[in-house]
Amino acid sequence: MSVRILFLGPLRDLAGQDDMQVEGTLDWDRLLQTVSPLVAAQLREERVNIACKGRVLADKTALLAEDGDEVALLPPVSGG
Amino acid sequence: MSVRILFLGPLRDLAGQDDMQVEGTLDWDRLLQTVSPLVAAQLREERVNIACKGRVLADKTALLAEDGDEVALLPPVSGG
Amino acid sequence: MSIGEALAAFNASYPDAGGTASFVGKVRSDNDVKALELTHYEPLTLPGMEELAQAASEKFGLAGVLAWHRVGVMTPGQPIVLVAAAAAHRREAFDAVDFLMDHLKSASWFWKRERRGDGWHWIEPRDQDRRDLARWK
Amino acid sequence: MSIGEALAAFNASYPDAGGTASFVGKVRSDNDVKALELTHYEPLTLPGMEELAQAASEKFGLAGVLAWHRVGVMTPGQPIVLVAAAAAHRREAFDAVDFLMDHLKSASWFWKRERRGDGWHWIEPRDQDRRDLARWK
Repeated sequence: MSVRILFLGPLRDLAGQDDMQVEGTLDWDRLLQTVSPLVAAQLREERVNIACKGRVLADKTALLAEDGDEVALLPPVSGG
Repeated sequence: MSVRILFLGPLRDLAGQDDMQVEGTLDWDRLLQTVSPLVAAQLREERVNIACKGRVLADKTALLAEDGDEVALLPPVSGG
Repeated sequence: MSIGEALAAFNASYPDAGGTASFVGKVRSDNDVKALELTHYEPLTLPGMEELAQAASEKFGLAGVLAWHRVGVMTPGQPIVLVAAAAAHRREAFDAVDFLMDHLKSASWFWKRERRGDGWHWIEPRDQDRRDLARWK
Repeated sequence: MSIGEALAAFNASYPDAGGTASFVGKVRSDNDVKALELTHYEPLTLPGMEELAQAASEKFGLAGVLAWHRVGVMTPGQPIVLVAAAAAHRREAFDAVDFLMDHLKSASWFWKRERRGDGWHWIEPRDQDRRDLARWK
């Protein structure tokens, strides 16, 4: 069991992968160090959201994911 | 051949008939004398239109129908 | 042809349009309505609808437009009117359907009456219908 | 189930509603677009659409609401999205479809990219889409 980080939409291209796994507790600072600098720069932008366990975080810097949790990195959306 | 006067929508109820035929030239004054007083009162209202030969008259008092023409009396519409 | 078939065929006719908006109006059963009768005057009604469709097409730059209106006696739940507009973007398609319906409701050659428990009653456009129509002038 | 069948079934489900408005959005072929890919994140996307449909239903007093959105790769002319709203009067049905589309376009969990002659390009909402969305706030 580990934390699964998912790269959605354009962040997938930027990360060069669909997802990655990290062991143990994942907080905001560790997330920024775990992903590539390009992705980290995107995460710092207000328009990029983070979901943990299927819920969008009101304050993404309060991220606290444990083993078994899924963390989704959500760039600006576009549908229809 | 005669002029056919058609009563549309609620004017049909007011006239008590779908249509009537009159011989010879039909102008505005003769129309008002030909139909019942109740229908004539409606015709004088601005919101009631008259069509002759499939065209709505811009000035209904300029009506001039000849034998063979169809005159339609058009109360306010409601569709959809 | 059913409404579903008509809309499917309409959609298929304009594959390059970005979107199709549509509206189906039906007889409602409120106010104890048992039946609705729509009458028309064909020499004016059909050319009027053709002009209306043409006006909508030009005003909103449509790829295609559909306007159907039934006449005769209909019962609650049955369709009365179907309009559809295909355009590059949704705004034009929405506005065209809105425009078409406003004009069919209160500026096309139809007369409507409904049968309630106490007999037939002629229906005139509501004030809201008149205000809706006035938006386009 | 095709779009025509879905709309026919939807209409039949709400016989007492006065009208049904709908919108079908399709892949356009302008800007040399060869294909469109829509991706989603199901744990958010599906609940988000359900909340959106519920919000529309309450806001506009709908009898029924339908919101479909495809994911995957689509080619020009193919449908992407279908929304429909059944209401007592046409205004509420129109506004609900408008509301649903504005939110699906720029406030739902979808990501869109298009393939042109020179490869894939991610698409963000247009300024017009953002202004449309802001109308509801």
